Amino acid sequence: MIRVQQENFDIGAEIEGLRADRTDIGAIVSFTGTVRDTAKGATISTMTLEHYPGMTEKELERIEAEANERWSLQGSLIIHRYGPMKPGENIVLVVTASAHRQTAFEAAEFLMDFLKTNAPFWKKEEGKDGGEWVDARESDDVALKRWETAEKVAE
Amino acid sequence: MIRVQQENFDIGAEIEGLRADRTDIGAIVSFTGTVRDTAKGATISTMTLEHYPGMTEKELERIEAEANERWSLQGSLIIHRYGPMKPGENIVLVVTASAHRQTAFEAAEFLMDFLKTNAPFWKKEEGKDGGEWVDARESDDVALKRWETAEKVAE
Amino acid sequence: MSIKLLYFAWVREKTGLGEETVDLPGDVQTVSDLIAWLRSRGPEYVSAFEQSDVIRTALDQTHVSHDTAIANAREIAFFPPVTGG
Amino acid sequence: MSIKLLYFAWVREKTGLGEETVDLPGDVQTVSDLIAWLRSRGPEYVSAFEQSDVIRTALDQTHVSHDTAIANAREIAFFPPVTGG
Repeated sequence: MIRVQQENFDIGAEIEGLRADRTDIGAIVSFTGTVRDTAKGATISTMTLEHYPGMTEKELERIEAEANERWSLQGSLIIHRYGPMKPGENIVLVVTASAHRQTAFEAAEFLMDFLKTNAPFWKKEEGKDGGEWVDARESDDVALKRWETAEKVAE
Repeated sequence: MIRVQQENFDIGAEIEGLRADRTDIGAIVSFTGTVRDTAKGATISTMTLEHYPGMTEKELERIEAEANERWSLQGSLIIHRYGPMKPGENIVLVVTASAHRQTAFEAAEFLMDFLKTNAPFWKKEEGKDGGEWVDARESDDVALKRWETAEKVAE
Repeated sequence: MSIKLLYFAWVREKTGLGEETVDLPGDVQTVSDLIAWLRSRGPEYVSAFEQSDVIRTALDQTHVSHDTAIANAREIAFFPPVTGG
Repeated sequence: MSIKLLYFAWVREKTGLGEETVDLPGDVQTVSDLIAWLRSRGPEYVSAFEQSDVIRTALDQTHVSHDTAIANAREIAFFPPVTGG
């Protein structure tokens, strides 16, 4: 399941929703991305996320489908917010549920690595010296590369 | 922080407690291990976790300290339950908070890999054919090995 | 051929537009051709597409490279490398 | 030397005891010596320590190998490979 929304989300409620009444799950991994109050030494007062409505949903669905092809998951969830946010607030949530922990961990990392490099979101950080668009991190491209040769994980 | 307890825990509340009022966190990873209703094809009605009071706490503290030496974490938490549990219930929770996602993911996996092979807990699965102690999984020893050569991650 | 163009993040700020609908000249076949044509339209486009190699493109909401043929696309978006998550 | 012995999981079920305090003979120097001595104490110990290589040991709540000297340990625990998490 994927959701793109302006409002905040409740991590605990989302996890409980995904696992509700299931007894075949052995491992649940959640990743939450949050707004940090500093960037390159400068203090950030607001982080604004712009996105591409329509394409965002398509990309997140594609990435989620790809993860479910590669791994045997009992459930998966991606929520990504847009609009202005304050330091400490949630930006993104990824949850994966599987029979075994390695599967849940790998799938969550895969979802984040692909989301970081493919989902059409752009961050602008605002501080006392005005706003600045965040540069893409080279380490995110490196993180993506490790999945290129990865085979589907056996259960 | 570590806790060993019989009662259940609330994943969302634990995550919120760890991050409370912090604005220097960029990534929070949680791992929850839960009771599955089947093992080797047999249906499980109850899973009972025995542990070694005193040593359990020492081992979890040692493992958590080791993770905090290897990675720069803004926070970490391990909660492990003992006693009888039903399928679908929580067994263990690990939460890590860091500035960057790779750090939080790696530290959470490290904590789980070490906990799985070092923390003195033993699972007994009970079904209609009586109870059986769970065998240690070879894959857990393999998972542990990858940390042997791992250097401290640069920030 | 009439087509919808979308601009995001600093590409949007530099062009001064979120979106526009344009009629493409017949010799604009690929994304690269389109970028070259856009740059001929004024200084704000020159500025937005100055470093065209860092600009990412989506054709009908799918990531494509600059040598992709536009063909019958209905919308084309230009934006910097994404930075969500 | 008086020492507390603890047994967990199926080691506990096989010995029939969670813990006991014993006086060790002077020639019991290492964990291996202790296991050999325990096996001489009755069929329930023979059964519990039958495959002594799978038995894990903690000396004063720290994992140790079977060739470790007992020295002045106050408690020694025997258990199968752990299966928590």
